[in-house]
Amino acid sequence: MRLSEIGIFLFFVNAAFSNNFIFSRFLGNCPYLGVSNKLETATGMGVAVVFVMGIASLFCYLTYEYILVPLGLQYLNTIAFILIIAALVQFVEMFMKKSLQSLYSALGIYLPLITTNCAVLGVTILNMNSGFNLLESVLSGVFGAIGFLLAIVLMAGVRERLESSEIPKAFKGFPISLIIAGFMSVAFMGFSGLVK
Amino acid sequence: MPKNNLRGVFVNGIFNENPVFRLVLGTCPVIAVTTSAINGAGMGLAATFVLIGSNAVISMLRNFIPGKVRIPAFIVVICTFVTMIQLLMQAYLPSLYEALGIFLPLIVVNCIILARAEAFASKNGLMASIVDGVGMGLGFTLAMVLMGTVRELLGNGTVFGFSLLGASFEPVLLFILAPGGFLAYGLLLGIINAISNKRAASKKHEEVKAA
Amino acid sequence: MRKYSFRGGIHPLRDTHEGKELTRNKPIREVVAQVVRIPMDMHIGAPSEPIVKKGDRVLIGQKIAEAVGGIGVPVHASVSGTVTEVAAYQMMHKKPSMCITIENDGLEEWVQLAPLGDVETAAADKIIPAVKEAGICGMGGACFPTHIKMSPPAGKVVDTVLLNGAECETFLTADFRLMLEQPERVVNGLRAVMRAMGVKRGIICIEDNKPEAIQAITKAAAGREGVEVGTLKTKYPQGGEKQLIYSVLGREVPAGGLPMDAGVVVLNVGTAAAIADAVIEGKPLISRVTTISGAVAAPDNLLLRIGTLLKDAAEACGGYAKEPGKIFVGGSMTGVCAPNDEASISKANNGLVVFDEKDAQLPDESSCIRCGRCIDACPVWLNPYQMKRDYQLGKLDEMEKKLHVMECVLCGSCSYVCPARQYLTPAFKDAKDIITARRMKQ
Amino acid sequence: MNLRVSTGPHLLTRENTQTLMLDVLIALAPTTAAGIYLFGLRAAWVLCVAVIAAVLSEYIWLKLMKKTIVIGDLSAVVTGLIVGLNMPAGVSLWIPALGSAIAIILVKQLFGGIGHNFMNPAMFARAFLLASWPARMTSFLLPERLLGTSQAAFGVDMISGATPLVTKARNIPLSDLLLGNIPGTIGEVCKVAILIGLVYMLVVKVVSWHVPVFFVGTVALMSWLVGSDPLVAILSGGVLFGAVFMATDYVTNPMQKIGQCIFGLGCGAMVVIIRSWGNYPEGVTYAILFMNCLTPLIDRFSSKRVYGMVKKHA
Repeated sequence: MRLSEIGIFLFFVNAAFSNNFIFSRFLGNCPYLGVSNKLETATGMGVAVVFVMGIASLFCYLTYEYILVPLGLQYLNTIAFILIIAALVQFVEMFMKKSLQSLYSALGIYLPLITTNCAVLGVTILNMNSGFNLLESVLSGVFGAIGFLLAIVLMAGVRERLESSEIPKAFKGFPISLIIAGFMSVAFMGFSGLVK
Repeated sequence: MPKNNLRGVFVNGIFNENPVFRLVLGTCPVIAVTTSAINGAGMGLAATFVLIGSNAVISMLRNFIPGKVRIPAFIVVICTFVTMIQLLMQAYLPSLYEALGIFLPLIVVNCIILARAEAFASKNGLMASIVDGVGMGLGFTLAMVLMGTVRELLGNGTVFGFSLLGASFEPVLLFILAPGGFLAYGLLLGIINAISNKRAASKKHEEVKAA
Repeated sequence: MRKYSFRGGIHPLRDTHEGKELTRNKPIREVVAQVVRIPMDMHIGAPSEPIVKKGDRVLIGQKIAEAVGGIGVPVHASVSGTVTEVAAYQMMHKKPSMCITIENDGLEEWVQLAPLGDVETAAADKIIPAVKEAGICGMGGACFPTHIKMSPPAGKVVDTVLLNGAECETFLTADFRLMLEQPERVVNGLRAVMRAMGVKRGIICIEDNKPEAIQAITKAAAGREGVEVGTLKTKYPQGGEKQLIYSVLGREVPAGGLPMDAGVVVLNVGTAAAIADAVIEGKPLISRVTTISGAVAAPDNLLLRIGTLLKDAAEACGGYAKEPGKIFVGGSMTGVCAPNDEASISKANNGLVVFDEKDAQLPDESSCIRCGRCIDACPVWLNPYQMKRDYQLGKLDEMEKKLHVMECVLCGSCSYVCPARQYLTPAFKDAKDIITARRMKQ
Repeated sequence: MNLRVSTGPHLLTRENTQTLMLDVLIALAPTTAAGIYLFGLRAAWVLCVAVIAAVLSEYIWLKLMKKTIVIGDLSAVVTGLIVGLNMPAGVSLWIPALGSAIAIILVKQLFGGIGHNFMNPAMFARAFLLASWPARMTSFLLPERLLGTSQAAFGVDMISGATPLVTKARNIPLSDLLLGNIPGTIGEVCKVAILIGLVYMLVVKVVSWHVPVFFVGTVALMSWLVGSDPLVAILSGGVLFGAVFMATDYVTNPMQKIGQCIFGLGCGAMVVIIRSWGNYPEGVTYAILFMNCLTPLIDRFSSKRVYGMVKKHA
C-alpha cells in the first residue's frame, strides 16, 4: 500500500487502525502488556515509542538504502537495524537529558525499554520489505506508533477501570490483559478492509 | 532460582520458569505465529537454536565482554545466530520461512533470549548455559506447540494438519484469527495459573498437616 | 412565575409527597415538657460554660450558660424550675455532651426581658448583640451561631439575605407551618437582619409544593422594604445553602468558602422568627417548632421547649406506634441518628422521625452497574461513582485533590438514587472526616 | 430499646438493579413479540435457548466460584435475550447457546461479574460468532408473515435473504422497513417495536436520550454526507436496535451525559465508515465494541466542573 496510491489519510488509517501494531501485526506486546496498568505511564510509553519509531524508520531507511544496498550487504539488515536502534535510543536519551529536561523526566524511563520493543525493529524491517521510500518509511513508523499509542492507552483505561473488580485470582495480571487485548482485537476487526 | 545441577537447570526452563507461561516473556511470536501447531514448533525450534547458540557464545565470552557494552555485545551475538537461522531456513524450509515472516528476524529482540543471556549465560559456565538454552528453548517450543495445537484444533479442527474432530465439527474460526491468539493465550495462561495455584495450595496444606 | 432551580438534585419519596402528608395539615401545638435536659454544645464552636449548679432555681429565659470563645452563644433556661443535675449525657455527637437538667415547676415564670422595640425602628447596631444574647444559632440544622453570620469581616460585601423556607428534607413540615401560621414573625426577622447588616435585598425562598406558605408570606411581606418572595422548584436539596444561592442568585459559593464569599447570608425561616422575638420582645431562644413523624401514633408539629427529651416528644404524639428500630432528628435524607430516646431536642432539631424495625433496615450493597444516576443527582456536580471507587481503593489523596470530595455536602442524594444500594454518602463522610483530621494535624 | 445508628439517607429509592433490568425486559417485549410473530416459532426457540443458556451459565459460574447467586437481578436474562435477538431466526440452536455462554462467562464473569465487564457481552458474543461462523450468522430468513411486497425487491428465496444493507436495495417500501418485513436478525427488523421500547425506557427514565439520539443522528447525517438515503441507513440493518438496546448498556457506556453524547457520536460515525468502506455490510457490532474500549477514557476525560470552583465574589 503505497502512499502515492491511497493518500496520506488512508495511509494513516491503514498503519494506525487496520493494521494496528498490536491487534493485527502482534508487535510490541511486551510493553503493551507490561506498561499498561496506569494511564500516565502508558501514555508516556506510547509517546516515547512514537518518537523513537519515527527516527528509527528514518535512520534505518538511510542506512539500508545508502550503505547496505550499495555494499551488497542486505543480509546484514537485522544486525544493522538493531544496532542503529540501540544507538539511537542511547543518543536520544543523552540528548534529552541535556537539552529537553522536561521531556526527559516524562519519557526518560521508557527509553531503555524501547530498545527491545519489537515494534521498533519490526517497523524498520516491514518498511524494508514493503520497499517504502523515505517519506513512506517515516510516516509508517510514526503512524504505526500512533496506533500503538492508541492501543496501549485504551488498554490502560480499561485496566484502571478494572482495578476494583474482583477478577478470578488465576486470571489477574497477564491473563486478563491478554483477554482484554483479544476483545479489543475483535473490536478492531471493524477496521479491516477500510484501506483496499 | 535455578538449582545448581544440570537437570534442575533443564527442568526449570520447561516448567518452573517456562518463558511463555510463567515468565510471560517474548509474547509477540506466541500470539502471532501459533495459528497452527507446525508453525509454533518451527518458531520454537528456531528460537531454541538461537538460544543455545547465544547462550554458549556469551558464556564463553563472559569474562571478555566489558560490563558497560555487554548489552550491545549480547545483541550482536544473538543477531548473528538469528541471521544464520534466517538464511538456513530460507534455503531449506522456504514455506516455514514464509509463514514465520517477520517474526524470524524479530527473535533478536525476543526478551527471553536477551534475558537468558543477561541472567544466566553471562554468569554461568558453558555446559550449564547450553543446558539452560536447551531447557528454555524446549520450554518455549512446548508452549508454542501447545498454543498452536489449541488454536489449530479449535480454529481448524486439525493438529499438525491431521483432522482430529471429525467432519461434523465446525471450526471456531476466530481462534486462528487475530483475536484468537490473545484469547487462547490469556485463557491458557489463566488455566495454567489456576492449576498451579491449586497445586501450591494443596502442597501448603500438606506441609501444614505434616507440621 | 419564575421557579428557581439548580443542576442536579433528586425528588425523594415522590410517591408519598416527600413523607410530608403525615403532618402537613397539623397546626403547631405547644407542648411543655416536665423535664428539660439542655446540652451546652447545641451550636458549632466551643460548648458554653454552665453558670448554674444543682439546686438553683431558674426562670424561663434566664441565662444558664455563658458563651465561650469567638463563635459561642449563651444558653437559656427553657422552663422555670429547679436545676436537678449538671452532667454529661450521650446526645447525637460522638462524645457525651455536658447538659443542664431542669425540672419544670409549672409556674411558667419569665425573667425580666429587655425588648428593642419594632424591627423597623430599633437601633440597628443593637440588633446583632441582641441576637447573640438571645443564644440564636442556625435552626435549619447547621447550628452555626447567627450573630457571626450577620457580622461579615471587613472587606466582605453582603448584598442579599436569603431566608431559607425551602424545607426540602423529607417528613419535615415545621418551617411550613411556621410560615403559614406566623408569617409576620418571619418577615420581621428578615427585616431585622437586613437593617442590622445594612442589606437592601431580602428574599424569602419557598418550594412550590407549599403554595399556602407562599401565599401567607407574600401577604405578610407586602409593603415591606426590600423583601421579596422567591418560588423554588421542589427538588432536594434545594434548601442546601450552596444550592439555594445558586438557584436564586446564580452565584456559586467558592470552594472552601462561606456564603458571604458570594455576597450572601442565608438564614432559616425559623431562625428569622427567633430573631424577631429577640428584637421585638427581647426573648431568648427557648423553644422551637419540630415535626414529630414516622412511627408515632399521631404525627404532629409541636412547639417544644429546647431540651425536651425525645421520648417525651414522642409521647406527646401518642407514643410509638411500633417498637422503634431507628430514631433520627431531621428528615430521612440527612437526619442524625439518636443513640437512644433520652437525647434531647436542641435548637437545630427541626424534626424527629421514628422508624420501626422494618424501615430501619438498610438493604445490602450490590455491585455498581454504572448507571450514572449518582452523577446526575449530585447537587455539587461531583462524581460519586469515582469517589466511591477511590475510597474503596484507599486513594484518599485522589479523592481530595482530583475529585474534590471536600466539596461534598453529604446531602445523601447519590445514596438515595443508587439502584445498587451502594453506601456512598457514608463513605464520603468517612473520607471527609479522615481528610479533615489530616489537615488539622498539619 | 435497640436503636440502629447509621449515616443518612435512611430511606432509599425503590428502584434497584432488578427493577431496572425488569424495565429493560419490558422494553424488549414488543421487539421480542414482533420477532416471534414475524419469524415464527423458530425465533421463539432461539430466544428461549439464548436466555436459558445465559442464566444457566451465570448460575454455574457463580456456584463454581462460590459467590452469591445473583441471578435474581435479571441481568443474565437481559443479556441472553439480547444475544438471542441478535441471531438470524433460522440459526442452529447451539449457536445462541454458545453465544450466551461466551457473553456471560467470558465477557462478564471473568471480569468480576455484573458491572465490571468493559464490553457489552451480547455484542462481543455476536462478534465472536460472526467471526467464527460467518455463514451461519448471516443466513437471514425473510419473515414468515407479511410476505409479498418486498420479496421482489430482494429477488431471493426465503432462506438466506441478504439484509437490505447487502443488496443495497432502494425500492423497499418504507412501511416494510418500519414493520420489519425485511430479512435480518430476530430483533433488529421491526423498527416500530424497537421505538416503542425506547419510548418506554425514556418514560420510566431507565435510559436517557443522549446515546440513542446521537448514535442514530450521526448515522443519518453521515449517511447523507456520503450520499446514501439517511432513512434507509437508519431503518435497514441493526442501527436502531443497537442504538436503543446495546449502546445504552449502563455498564459499558460512559456515565456522564457529555460522555454519552461522544459515545453515540463515535458509534454512529463508525457504523457509517464500516458500511461505506469496510469489509462488512453492517458495522453496528464493531462500532459499539470499539466505543466500549474507548469508554474508560471518555469517562476519565469528561469530568464536570465541581460546584464552587470559581473565583470569589468581590
